[in-house]
Amino acid sequence: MDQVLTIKKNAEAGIIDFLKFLLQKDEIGGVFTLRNISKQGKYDYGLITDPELLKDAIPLHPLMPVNGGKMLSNFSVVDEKIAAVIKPCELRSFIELVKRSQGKLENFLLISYTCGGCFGFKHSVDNNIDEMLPDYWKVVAKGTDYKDIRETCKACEYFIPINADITVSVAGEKDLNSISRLYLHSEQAKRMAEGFEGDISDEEFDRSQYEHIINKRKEFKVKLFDQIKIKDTGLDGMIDVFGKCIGCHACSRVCPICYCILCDFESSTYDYDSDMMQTELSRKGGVRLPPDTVLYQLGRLSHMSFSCIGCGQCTEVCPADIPVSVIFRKIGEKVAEIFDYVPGRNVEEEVPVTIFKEEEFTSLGED
Amino acid sequence: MKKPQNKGVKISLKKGLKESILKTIKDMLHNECFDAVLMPMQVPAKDSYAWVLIKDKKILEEANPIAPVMPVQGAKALSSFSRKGETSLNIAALMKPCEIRAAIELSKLNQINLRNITLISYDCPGALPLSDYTDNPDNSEKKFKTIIDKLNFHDDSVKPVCQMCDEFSLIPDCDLHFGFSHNQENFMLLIPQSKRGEQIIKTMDMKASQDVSEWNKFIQEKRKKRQNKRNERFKKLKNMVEGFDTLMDTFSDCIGCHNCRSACPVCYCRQCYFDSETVIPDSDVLLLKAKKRGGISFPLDRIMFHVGRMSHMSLSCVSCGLCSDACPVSIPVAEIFSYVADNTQKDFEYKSGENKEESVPLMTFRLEEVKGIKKLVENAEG
Amino acid sequence: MDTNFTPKIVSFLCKWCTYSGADLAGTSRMKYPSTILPIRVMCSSRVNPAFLIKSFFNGADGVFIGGCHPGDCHYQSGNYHTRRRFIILTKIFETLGLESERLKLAWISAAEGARFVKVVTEFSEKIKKMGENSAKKKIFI
Amino acid sequence: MSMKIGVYICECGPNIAENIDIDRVIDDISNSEQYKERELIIKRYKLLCSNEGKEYLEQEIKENELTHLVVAACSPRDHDTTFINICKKTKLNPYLYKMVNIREQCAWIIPDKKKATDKAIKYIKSAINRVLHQSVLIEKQIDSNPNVLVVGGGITGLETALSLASEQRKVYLIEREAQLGGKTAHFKKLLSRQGDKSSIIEEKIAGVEENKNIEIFTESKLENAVGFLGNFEITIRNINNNQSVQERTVGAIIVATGYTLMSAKKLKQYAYSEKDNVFTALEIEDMLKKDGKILLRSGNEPKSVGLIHCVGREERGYCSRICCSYLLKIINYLREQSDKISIKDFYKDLCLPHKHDQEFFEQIKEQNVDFIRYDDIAIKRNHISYTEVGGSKKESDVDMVILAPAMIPAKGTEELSELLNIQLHETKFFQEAHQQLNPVATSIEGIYIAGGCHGPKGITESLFQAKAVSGKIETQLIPGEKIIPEVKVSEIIEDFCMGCQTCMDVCCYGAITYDPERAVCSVNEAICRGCGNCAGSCPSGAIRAKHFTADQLYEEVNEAIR
Repeated sequence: MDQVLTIKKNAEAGIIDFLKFLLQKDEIGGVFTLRNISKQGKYDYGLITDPELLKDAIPLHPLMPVNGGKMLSNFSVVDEKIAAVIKPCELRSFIELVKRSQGKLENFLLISYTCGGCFGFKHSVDNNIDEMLPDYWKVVAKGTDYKDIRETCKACEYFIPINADITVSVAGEKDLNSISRLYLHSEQAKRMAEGFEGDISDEEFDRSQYEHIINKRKEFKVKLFDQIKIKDTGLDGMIDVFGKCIGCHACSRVCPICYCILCDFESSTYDYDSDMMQTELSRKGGVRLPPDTVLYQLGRLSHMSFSCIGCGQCTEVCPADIPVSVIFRKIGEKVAEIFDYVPGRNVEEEVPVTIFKEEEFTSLGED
Repeated sequence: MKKPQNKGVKISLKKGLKESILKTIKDMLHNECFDAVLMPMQVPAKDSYAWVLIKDKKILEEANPIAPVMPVQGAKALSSFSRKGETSLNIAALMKPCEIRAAIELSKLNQINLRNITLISYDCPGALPLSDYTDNPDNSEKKFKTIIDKLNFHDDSVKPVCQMCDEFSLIPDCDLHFGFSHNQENFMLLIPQSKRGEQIIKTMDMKASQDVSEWNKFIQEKRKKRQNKRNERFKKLKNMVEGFDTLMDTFSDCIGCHNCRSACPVCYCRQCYFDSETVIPDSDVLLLKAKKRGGISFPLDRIMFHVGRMSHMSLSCVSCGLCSDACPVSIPVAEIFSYVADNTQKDFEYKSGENKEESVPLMTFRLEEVKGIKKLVENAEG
Repeated sequence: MDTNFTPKIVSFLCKWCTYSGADLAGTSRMKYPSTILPIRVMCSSRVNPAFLIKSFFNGADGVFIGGCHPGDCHYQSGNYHTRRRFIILTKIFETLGLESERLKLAWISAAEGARFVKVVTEFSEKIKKMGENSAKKKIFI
Repeated sequence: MSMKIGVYICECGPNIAENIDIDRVIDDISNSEQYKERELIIKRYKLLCSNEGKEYLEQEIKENELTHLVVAACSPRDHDTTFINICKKTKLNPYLYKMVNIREQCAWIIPDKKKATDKAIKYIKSAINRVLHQSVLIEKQIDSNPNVLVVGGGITGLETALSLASEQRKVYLIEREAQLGGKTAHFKKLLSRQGDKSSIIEEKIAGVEENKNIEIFTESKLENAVGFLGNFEITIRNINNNQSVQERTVGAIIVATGYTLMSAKKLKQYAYSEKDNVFTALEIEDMLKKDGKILLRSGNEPKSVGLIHCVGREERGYCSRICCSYLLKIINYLREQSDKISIKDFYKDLCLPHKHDQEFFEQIKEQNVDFIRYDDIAIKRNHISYTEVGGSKKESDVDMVILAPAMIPAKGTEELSELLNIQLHETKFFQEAHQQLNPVATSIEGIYIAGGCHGPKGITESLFQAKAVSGKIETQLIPGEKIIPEVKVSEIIEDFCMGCQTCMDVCCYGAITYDPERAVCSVNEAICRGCGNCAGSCPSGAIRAKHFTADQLYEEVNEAIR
């Protein structure tokens, strides 16, 4: 049975109080959260250890400068717990990373929230988020989508945290700016909350109340997926979409699933020598340089698509404005379906490529 | 340092600038001055450009000698196949001066083998920012056409770093250079800068008989104007980088994607030292670090990365501006690096990509430097 | 259909089963198209999906993997992993409308010389009907 | 040192020469653009595998100071080793050599000579390009310990120990019980037909006990075993006395832990209990051994006996293969005792796999035994209710019931499989490497299985397997000879390894270990078998499958699509 901890403050202030309490009580060694930094209207992820500095924390801020889940994998072993406030998709990324031994769950008290979606980089660059915030929160409280949030967010049906120790009720929470509702799922969360003034009562977190949001998001997702017309034209479609790729591989560097220190497709194995280039040249009459633009995308898809949690960072960073995220998510879902795998659903669920069943795809290869 | 030749070939401009260049290149390919040529070409979706090594003349028709954008640095394209040693084909590359210079730098760093490569440059009005182009290709094409037609070297729609670039014309160590100038409207110049260049002129049986001083004057004016712009811009930049708090402010949006370095032509490393395990601290260290200051920010060591990168490549920086194009959060990386490079290169009396013979003052980096920086950064962040 | 088009088929053959099966086909003087260029690997599981992708994009008209029947892998379970990787890759190809039919996986034991001939002949014919892999001519790939 | 490649094309008598225009091959390759900057020698020879051929090749390598060698001939399965040996003789590292199979997979399968020749050219070129990217591998010899450990002192273990023990090879024999002999020691007679004395087991036990090259550890268990073929460090612990721990080194381990009978108590429908006159076959054997007769718990002779086959067969999901014949044996005992006893034999299917069984069955049928084929059956004390196949429900009262429960793996089997890291079959018996091709080997080189622990079987088959294992070890573990571990193994380039352990998940030999300190994986080359699965699974490209590296394979790919 979950417990709900209600604090009579706005959602954000409530969490900060709670975090402060945990820090002072030495339940945790630090807090990983979004925070304000020196310059006005600038934010980043920070690990805060001094309770006083929590004043800068903005845990619910609708922005994802980097995928927090990816950042959490920086902590291999720590002797003190760290409370991390991250978005549901970041949490799912982290679960996927844990499966690949790129992070340790036991290091953290994982706090997440029903997410109303976040803004793209464009807005943080234009520095106009603050003025949009009031409206944003109104809309989120209503449980609808704010017009300027990322498309990937509008298409995200996983905005309810999975595997969190604590879920903060945000999207669809009408008393957003008067009440802060923290659902304590795990034992460690309940234990840590002991002694915190604020009323705690037993109440199961009710996912069903979000059905309508989920359905809306799904509808939008389908629309978004349909925009990607690659399938109809195959190779040419790929070239149409990825033709402008400049091969900077930023998508893989910000991707929370791409954990490799050096991408295989950047390794010397894939370098061309002039002999190979000559073969290509004489066959085509002309070759694009650097080569293997589309090959890289295919390769990355084959490595991680089934684990894509659709955080949208790849689209955000793409200098050529390629809708990478939509494509990867669309294909990822198709692949994951085969193994009825949902990335970030359950840490026990093994990555499809690491296991097999003897009695599967038995007709394959026998014809 | 080699002086520009004082005679060049007179090439008629009746068909227009781009077309005439294309025709000249086509004839050279036809006369087997080289087996293939590297040129920009619009991608099928018509929403950007890519480098294409062209052998087939039909395909050459599609190429655009003076592309409005530079999504990938030409030098990177060259090194993608000539890094493993000299090419069995004779290849020509028609590139912007900054790309030629990058190519020369990379050849010093053994990332390009120039032995069978002919470098052809032209007077560059600059390139449009990549995002502007991808936002609206048609508009950008129009915009850029007027720039070319007017031979406008001071248009403010081109990348900021281009607006203040004073190396936009002939690079002494290229093989051939196309010179444009208003004072000589009906023709352009093809200036041979090397034995190979002269050989090509010979094979084409052209005559380098046209005096270049007129054109030179024209270019010098433009260069002056650009230099002024450069100096005033540098004043501003000074205030953006001096002192670590300023630096941190400037880079406050940085998300640590290191895309600036992966777009950079002279950051040739397969894996950046600042991405390697060596610089990633253990988590207990992290927590201690955080406790010392009350907090630390993620991704880690962003300033260290930028300063570190300067220490590695600023001497070879050619101010092509690709880093700015590649930056997802629009930090003026290119200008900042250009400013720093200007200073470091002055210190060594070195100009990146000017001279094939002189080697890069620092081809290897010393760990002490980086340690030093690390310490500085730590203080700065504390 | 271009009748004088001879497909180029990259084939990774597991040393223990399919390669031996191919040998058997030879020793029993069976005939099959010369389009197959065998590449011997210790186990089909050595074939990293990237090999298939690269072969495909560099213009192979077909890519073939031959391994031991499930359960007979010389290395216990290698081919089960091959199977999963292959499924994932073909799914990606299908979703992107790339010609996944150009990728082929077949289990052929050392005793199945005839089966080897049947499989590669059919595959080769199919590829011939499909015609050249268009990737071969694409500049911007 | 500059590279010098030698390419030698074998005519293989007419086999290759007739179907491939070798001169054109030579011509094409020696004039090929690709190699114009290479030092390349290419020649033909009538039969390279002949003695003259070998000498010729040897000379060529020496005289031309070749650094790389390509032999285009038959299948590597025929003559790879032949040419590897030549390389070794001439000090040319055998991993800078490649064989091209232009006979089986070219000359013999392509009727059109032109096409065959074209393919041969492609094929040889791909080999040349590959060999240029191959790198030197050094085979290292390691000492191997000829001694063996036998786990289980049943008839299989004893047989194995006896056939392996010699002056050069010590055998360590572990037995959980106080006595050797295992299940067999319980039997009055071994075979279903008459005549044989069970004494052969006593003989074997005596033989083992007398043999000074066999060291016996009774009431002991295998505590730990680490290592690989030729070198396992083992720890043996006495079950009753935790203090006494012995350590030995062996080159191989034979698991012969045998079987036990499924507890009849687990199956309600037979209402088995020590109080009632319901017995398992094994109890009867003991009874016979003790007082030579089959008696009720009261001590009286039974008047009517019901024997029940296939007890637990459905639950376990397999036939135990020997029950039928030993029940027939017991019927035979009963008849010897008296011809008055009414005997009912309830069977589901009769399994009489051996050539003598049928004959014996015919004899028994003559002795007024009533064979009933049942669909299902239930017992209460001495009351049997059953339905005959195709028949109706029936009842029957007997004063003794004898059950033939299914054979199941001996207790501790699972524990042992974890300790030795060898798989179990879904039946929980040990899993063999290959049912037909390699029935006594396991997934771990140097660890073998034999007898009942491998699956239900009789004494005969157990002895077969004992012999098979001994044979394998005699050839794999020759006293005084060093062993050369596989060098075409995987290696992990730590700088690029992220320690995600995908490779560990796919490796079925446990050859890969994870170092949590440095958060990277590494390969134990002594255990790795070089299948390359790990390299196929690594997303970071951090794993090199030696001699099958991506670069080497891509060289072949590129030629294939050139």
